[in-house]
Amino acid sequence: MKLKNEFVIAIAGKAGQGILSMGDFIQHIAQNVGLYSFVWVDYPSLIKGGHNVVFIRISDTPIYAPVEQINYLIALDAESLEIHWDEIFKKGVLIYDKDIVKKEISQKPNKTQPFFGVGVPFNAISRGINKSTRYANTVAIATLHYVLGWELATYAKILEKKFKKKSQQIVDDNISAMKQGYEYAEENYDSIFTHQLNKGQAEPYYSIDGSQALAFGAIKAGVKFTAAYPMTPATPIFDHLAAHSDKYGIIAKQAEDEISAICMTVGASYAGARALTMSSGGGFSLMVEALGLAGITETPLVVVNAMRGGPSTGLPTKTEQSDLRFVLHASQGEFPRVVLAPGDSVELYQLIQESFNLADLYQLPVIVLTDKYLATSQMIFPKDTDLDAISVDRGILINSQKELGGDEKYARYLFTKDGVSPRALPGSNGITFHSGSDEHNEYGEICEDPHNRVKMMDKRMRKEKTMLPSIPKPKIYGHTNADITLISWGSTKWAAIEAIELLANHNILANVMHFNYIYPFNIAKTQPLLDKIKRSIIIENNATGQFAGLLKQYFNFEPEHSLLKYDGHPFYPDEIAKIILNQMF
Amino acid sequence: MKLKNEFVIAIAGKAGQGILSMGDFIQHIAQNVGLYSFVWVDYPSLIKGGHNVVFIRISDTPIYAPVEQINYLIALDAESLEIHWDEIFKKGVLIYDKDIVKKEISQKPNKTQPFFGVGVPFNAISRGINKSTRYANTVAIATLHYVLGWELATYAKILEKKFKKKSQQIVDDNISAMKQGYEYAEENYDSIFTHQLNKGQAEPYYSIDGSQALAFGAIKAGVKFTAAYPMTPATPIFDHLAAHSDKYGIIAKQAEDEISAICMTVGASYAGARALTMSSGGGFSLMVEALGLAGITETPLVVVNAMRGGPSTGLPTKTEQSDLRFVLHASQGEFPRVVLAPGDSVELYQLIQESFNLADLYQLPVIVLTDKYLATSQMIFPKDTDLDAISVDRGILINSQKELGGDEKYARYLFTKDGVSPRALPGSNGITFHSGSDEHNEYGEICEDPHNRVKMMDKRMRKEKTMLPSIPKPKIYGHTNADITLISWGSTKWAAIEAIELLANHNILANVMHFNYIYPFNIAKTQPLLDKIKRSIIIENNATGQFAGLLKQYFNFEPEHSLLKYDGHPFYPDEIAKIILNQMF
Amino acid sequence: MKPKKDLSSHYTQSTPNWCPGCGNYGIWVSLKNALQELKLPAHKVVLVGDIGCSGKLAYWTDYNGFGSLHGRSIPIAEGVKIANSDLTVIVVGGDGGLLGEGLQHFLHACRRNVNIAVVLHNNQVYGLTTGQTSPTSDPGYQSSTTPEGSYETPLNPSLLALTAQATFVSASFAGNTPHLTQTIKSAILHPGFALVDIYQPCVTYNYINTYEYYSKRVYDITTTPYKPDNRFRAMKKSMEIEGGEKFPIGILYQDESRPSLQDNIQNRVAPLVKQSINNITVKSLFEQD
Amino acid sequence: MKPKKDLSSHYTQSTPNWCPGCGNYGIWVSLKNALQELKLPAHKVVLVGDIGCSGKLAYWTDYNGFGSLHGRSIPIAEGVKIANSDLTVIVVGGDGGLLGEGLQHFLHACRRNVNIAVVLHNNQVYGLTTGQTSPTSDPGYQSSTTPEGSYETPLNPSLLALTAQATFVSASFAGNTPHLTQTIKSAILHPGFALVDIYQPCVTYNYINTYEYYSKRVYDITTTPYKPDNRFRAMKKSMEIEGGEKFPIGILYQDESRPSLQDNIQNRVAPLVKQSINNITVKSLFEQD
Ligand SMILES: Cc1ncc(C[n+]2csc(CCOP(=O)(O)OP(=O)(O)O)c2C)c(N)n1
Ligand SMILES: Cc1ncc(C[n+]2csc(CCOP(=O)(O)OP(=O)(O)O)c2C)c(N)n1
Ligand code: SF4
Ligand code: SF4
Ligand SMILES: [Mg+2]
Ligand SMILES: [Mg+2]
Repeated sequence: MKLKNEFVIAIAGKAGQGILSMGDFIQHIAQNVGLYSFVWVDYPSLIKGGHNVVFIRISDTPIYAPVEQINYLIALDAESLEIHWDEIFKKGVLIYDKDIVKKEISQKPNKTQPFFGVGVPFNAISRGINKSTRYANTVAIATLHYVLGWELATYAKILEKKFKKKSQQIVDDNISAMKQGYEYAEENYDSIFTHQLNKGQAEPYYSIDGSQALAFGAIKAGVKFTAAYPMTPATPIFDHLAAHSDKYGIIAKQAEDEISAICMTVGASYAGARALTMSSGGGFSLMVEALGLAGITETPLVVVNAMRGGPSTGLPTKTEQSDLRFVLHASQGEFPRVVLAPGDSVELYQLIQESFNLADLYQLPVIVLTDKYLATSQMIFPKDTDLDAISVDRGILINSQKELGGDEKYARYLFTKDGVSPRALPGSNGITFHSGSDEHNEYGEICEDPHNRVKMMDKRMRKEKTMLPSIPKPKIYGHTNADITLISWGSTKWAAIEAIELLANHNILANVMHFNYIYPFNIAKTQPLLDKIKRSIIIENNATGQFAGLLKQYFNFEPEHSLLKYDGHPFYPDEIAKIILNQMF
Repeated sequence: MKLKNEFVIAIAGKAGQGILSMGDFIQHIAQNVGLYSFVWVDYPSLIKGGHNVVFIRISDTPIYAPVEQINYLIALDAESLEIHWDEIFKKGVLIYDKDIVKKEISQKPNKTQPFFGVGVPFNAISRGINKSTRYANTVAIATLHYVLGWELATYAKILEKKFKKKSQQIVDDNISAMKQGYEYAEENYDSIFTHQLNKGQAEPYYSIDGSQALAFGAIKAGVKFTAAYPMTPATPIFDHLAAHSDKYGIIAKQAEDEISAICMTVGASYAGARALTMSSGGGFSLMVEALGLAGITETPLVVVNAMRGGPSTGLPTKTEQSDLRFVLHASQGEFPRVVLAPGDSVELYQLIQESFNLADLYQLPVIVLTDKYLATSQMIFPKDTDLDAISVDRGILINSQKELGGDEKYARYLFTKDGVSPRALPGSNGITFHSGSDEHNEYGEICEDPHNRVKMMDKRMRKEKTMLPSIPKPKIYGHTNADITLISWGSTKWAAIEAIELLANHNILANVMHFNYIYPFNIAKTQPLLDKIKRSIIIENNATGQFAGLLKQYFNFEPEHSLLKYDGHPFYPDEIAKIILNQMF
Repeated sequence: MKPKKDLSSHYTQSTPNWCPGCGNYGIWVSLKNALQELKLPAHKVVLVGDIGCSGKLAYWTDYNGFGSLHGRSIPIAEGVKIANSDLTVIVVGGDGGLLGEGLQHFLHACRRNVNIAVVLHNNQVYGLTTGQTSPTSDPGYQSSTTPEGSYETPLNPSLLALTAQATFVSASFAGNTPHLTQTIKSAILHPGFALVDIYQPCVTYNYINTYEYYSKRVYDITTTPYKPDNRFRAMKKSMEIEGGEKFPIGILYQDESRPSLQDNIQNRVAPLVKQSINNITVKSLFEQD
Repeated sequence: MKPKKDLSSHYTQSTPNWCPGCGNYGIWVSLKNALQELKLPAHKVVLVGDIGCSGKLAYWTDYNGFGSLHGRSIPIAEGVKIANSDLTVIVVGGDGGLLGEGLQHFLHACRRNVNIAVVLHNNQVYGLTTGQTSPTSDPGYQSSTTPEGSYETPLNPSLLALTAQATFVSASFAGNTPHLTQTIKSAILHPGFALVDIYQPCVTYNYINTYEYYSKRVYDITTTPYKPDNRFRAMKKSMEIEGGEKFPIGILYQDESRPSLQDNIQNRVAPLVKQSINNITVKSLFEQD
């Protein structure tokens, strides 16, 4: 598939070889010279060793998705070379350590080796500097600079900035490692500029991953309490909240298990603090019972489920969208809930804030679905995004008997037209009240009266209708009446959107209908959009087409084609385009 | 609505007043004189006091459902009288204790009191016998005998049989209490035989409740291990297994929580014992994670969820069918599972056996849905039912390296056409193997290879297709091409079937399509049946029409009308008929 | 204030409906007395009830009550207390919920030294589910789930709490309301996690551990030279019950020196519910990256 | 027997991949030695692995291995053992799984005296999830989840087990494989629940509790007059570690007299997996009603 003015650098090696920080350096450099970047990672579920890769996609036009291509491979071990040999693009470049890779690599491409080879003794040079391999990665990045035709100034600045806190010595050693690496490459290899992409005019952006976007949004929304039990890939969200807890007055408590985590969260929310808990599917499984507690006690609750490959322990470090139906129906009995699935960093930042508002306004649990891919990918977050666009709305809160007006005894579960009962917090002056998980009357007293039961169920369920005005319709990206509509939800958003352009190259007019408000559906606003679709394909990171099932059940809509992926990896725009071209046109 | 030759006796009082054993006596008497009986109970979630009722429906034709009528009320306290005053049928009879009920009750019906009144000093007579109120209930039942025109012989025999183990004194006291009660009524009231129903030719039957039927079926299926944590209304199943554990070589272990219960069960099943765990929705919530463990390790597992009013603690002693979608999607990720919902005692006895076979044959979790109504109602179980109709089928089991034929290393997760891998048990001679919750290769080794992942997912999911031949289509009761089809699932079966006759009285030709195999659907066999339906109404004990949602999603079928009940009570045939008559014809 | 609208029906559990003679009445009275004597304003007290006969107490006082989940009352109470430290947070629950279903929460709350009082209605049986064997049931205890008699050794709540380094560990008896009232008061006043393990007769299901049984065996440790200032000695004392003959009641152990969860967090963050959340700025978070 | 088909790929974890120098290697070697020396036929041994670096061990021997769930290895092992008492069932898991997520199972298995051996890889940290604070982390331990340092007092595994009346309680050190091998052997041979609490250096995340740290502090109690025959004395001994200076290793307590779960059930019920289930008759159950 034809290349835009962009390329992908892959750094491959073992966990512990520092490839993540190399990725950061390269991303920073690109950003500094005005280029767009998108960074994603692939690693196994073990601590040291294994095969880890960080991909840095760089372009002079905005990019928001991973692509299946390697233009430049920095191989930190011999194994990486084996694994990726066939993936390195024609005319791509392999950058490797002469002393580590025993295999014969030729400088120029040939039949058996379709790419260039640039071998530099990363470790030897480093040892030359301080008898350790500590600076080998710096040498490798410098080599990349030579290959890309980038000048070293920016890199030097960043090294300076990064290490001067530590010591000037370390800065100097890095600089000399950088210089020596560059010079070695320069002396031994003629320049190969496969890409003339050394600067750009990128609109200013932050490069943050989904966990940061979500954590920052939660902080903005005023989260004051979070409890969680470690679980990949949800933990980073908690870590960010913990890291900033003192500054923002947050208590971040590691609990003894996920049951405790969600129960503490419900308790804190009942007491009036905006509270959040998060886990992946396995931990969410243990939160199921307390989800229902929030439902019947009408306690606002926000839960993030960062999905990974299932079932059970499954693929702990791989991505998947297979918990949709699970979270939608989790817990016994019936109560209203909201399920959201943000599709990128900006949506993560904003929808987590909306989640807290929805939870407060309608006094119910809100589940935010994200996944390993979103959690760990560094995405473009435009600097001109209005960080204060969403203001806090806590809904009806009674703070004292006075506010009740009159001397009526406060009824926590007052029957109201819209199903939302004015909420008081424990500690409110002159007010005491009961609430609980048993079916109850308006005063929260245990009540098994069949008539009260029906009224109370209806009151709770009514909230699903009441909130509909707050539920937007799916967003359309691309031509409004395209020949084919790609339906995405959550993290498949941008792979689908980028496919539009690839399809355009084949004169196919495509657009994307993206769902990030999953449940409840605003059927009135959504049905017409679905009815307008000419041809369609749905794109889901799961094996059973869970979202398609919802479209069938709620809209009687059946996509013509369904593209399901469940090998643990995210979608690539070109694989989507290929399938559409091969199977639908 | 017109009465069949049948009537309902209600015994109302406080928990602790022994109304359940009164119900047993009356049921036994009816059965002994050749009448059919159906017994159901209604009680609150507290130990002593509260308002408890046991209903005994008696008829000379088979009956399988509760009805909303009271012909004879035995009121053990004044409150019961208040509560049921308006429910006692015209020309019905109120039987009460003169000394307890202060209210003026007339012997003959009148405007304010449409029923007869028969007051007998239950307690006084008892005290006369041994200075305690111990025999008051015997007096009450004797009074009922007079009112019904039943002779005392059978009752006397049963009292004799029941109490002679204890002491002859107790037998004699009971007999004299019986006689005195009868004589008192005889002397003070002229006979009112509203029903001439004192004997019948009922086909021999056992009167057992759903918990017994399920426990007996499990024992028949060879359950050897069960672990559970107490939870209404599931506990009685465990209790029956525990009670018979020595005789049948079963270990019944009360666990520290439901997580332990299901994990022990998975462990026992992995080791080769047929194992069962059970709970209600709240406990099932805690079992969700381990359900996925059984799914990915392909360990046979049978879980019973005895549903009750939700959400959360909800209505602990009331009935509901609101966990269907929950159990269908419970646990993260995707794996095949079976969901069954028996509709009466015979189905409970048989489908629990099928569950063990399905779990073994396809190496997956099977969830059996029952509910408080089924668990506690004493239903007719015809004596001519073939108790040995279903034979044990454990599927492919390898017991030694020899059986493998050759010296191939055993692979627990061998890729096979039908997705079922030959299963060996730990301890099999010469065989050792690995299995676990991480995604794995054929040998059960942790494997994150994307190609293996897809193959292994497909292998597991394939079992859903492989089992289809074992999945029957829904059963039709009544005329094959009726004007209207009542769709029932699980416990709504008989209320629907009995409604057919009530509708026939209004010249409406109705039939019932009953689903007890819920998932996976045998679409090929089922779609044609649904397509043939003229008009339809679906009957569900929940608020959101969960099964209707499945019919929409899987069959694009929408019932014309949906009758939902979620006040904690089961359906009555006449309320179903009424709704159909009023709203559909 | 006006009384509640009359919603009472035969189906509403507005007032205590424990079995006549149940030990929970004694706990109910003692807890209310303790709170009254402490003069705590009703709106500043939250009772978090577990699910069980015991936990229903949370619905039956004029203080705030939250009926939670079986076994989960402790973590919920922790969340309430952490969010609003002005509240006095008390857990009322049973031996099944707190030592069976939720044992892990009980022990981790001890080591966390979170500022809540746990009132353990220890009737050595599962009451509300009609009498099954509980984690504290005596060896050999027979019930529908253990017809052959339980062969698991009972858990010792006080010893467990001490093992997990709880800073206030006490025992009392539902049949001795003055003593129980005093003990609950001390527990509420304790700056940290406080356990009150209460011997509570279940008159309906437990025919072994009756009022008479306990009355014969309990003794007030303040009538002995015992001092509650040594954890190891407290362990030894708490183990007396394992013989089944002597049940020491009173404060077995108290350590006010160990910092509570409150002490550990209050110097770092302002009370959570008091913070304004309307105009929080996060730009710096984006920038620092 | 033929070797496995070669399914190995860069993505298959067929052999141990713990970090170089990880204490788990010492445990792995010791466990295999113990089993070999006991001459147990491979097919009669089941290792139930928890989820964590530690639990992966279950995948990496030639014995049967079942990789279970985080925190749930113990109840699963109980089920396996109860179903087939011929099997030797061993749990391998970490401090996070066994004392955090699954603490309740650990303690109830102790009182149940179920015949399994629990090999606790106690590295005082959550390894596989990259270094978070665990229930046994030292006070003040800093990690991404406790940047301010943990202020919860650590749990004491041996003391907890003794509190819950475990009948075999021992400690050892991953850096002393001969001692560890011996201890694991004794645990496996013990007729009842057996705990081996192993100090296991996590070289990647735990920079405090290192080989050196432990080597300096552990001492073999058999070199002292200590006798493991008194539960209360064992408690005192187990509490030595709380000072952070002395770590007694060896068998702290053993009681072979208390009937195990096996003893309690085998006289009532034939081994479960040995019973034929083909022609069970249940008519009598229907009749007796
Ligand atoms: C998750 C869950 N499991 C089980 C139950 C059923 N249940 C309700 S109360 C109870 C036990 C009550 O025993 P205890 O905690 O000692 O309280 P008590 O009634 O004795 O005061 C159980 C098992 C439940 N409500 N939720
Ligand atoms: C229910 C659940 N929660 C959380 C996790 C994530 N998780 C995997 S390993 C682990 C902790 C590992 O710590 P430990 O048990 O001490 O084992 P170690 O890695 O230190 O050997 C956690 C929290 C999980 N797999 N399942
Ligand atoms: S069952 Fe026992 S604990 Fe429950 S209320 Fe009755 S006496 Fe009290
Ligand atoms: S992280 Fe720690 S425990 Fe896990 S393998 Fe590495 S060194 Fe061992
Ligand atoms: Mg109790
Ligand atoms: Mg650990």
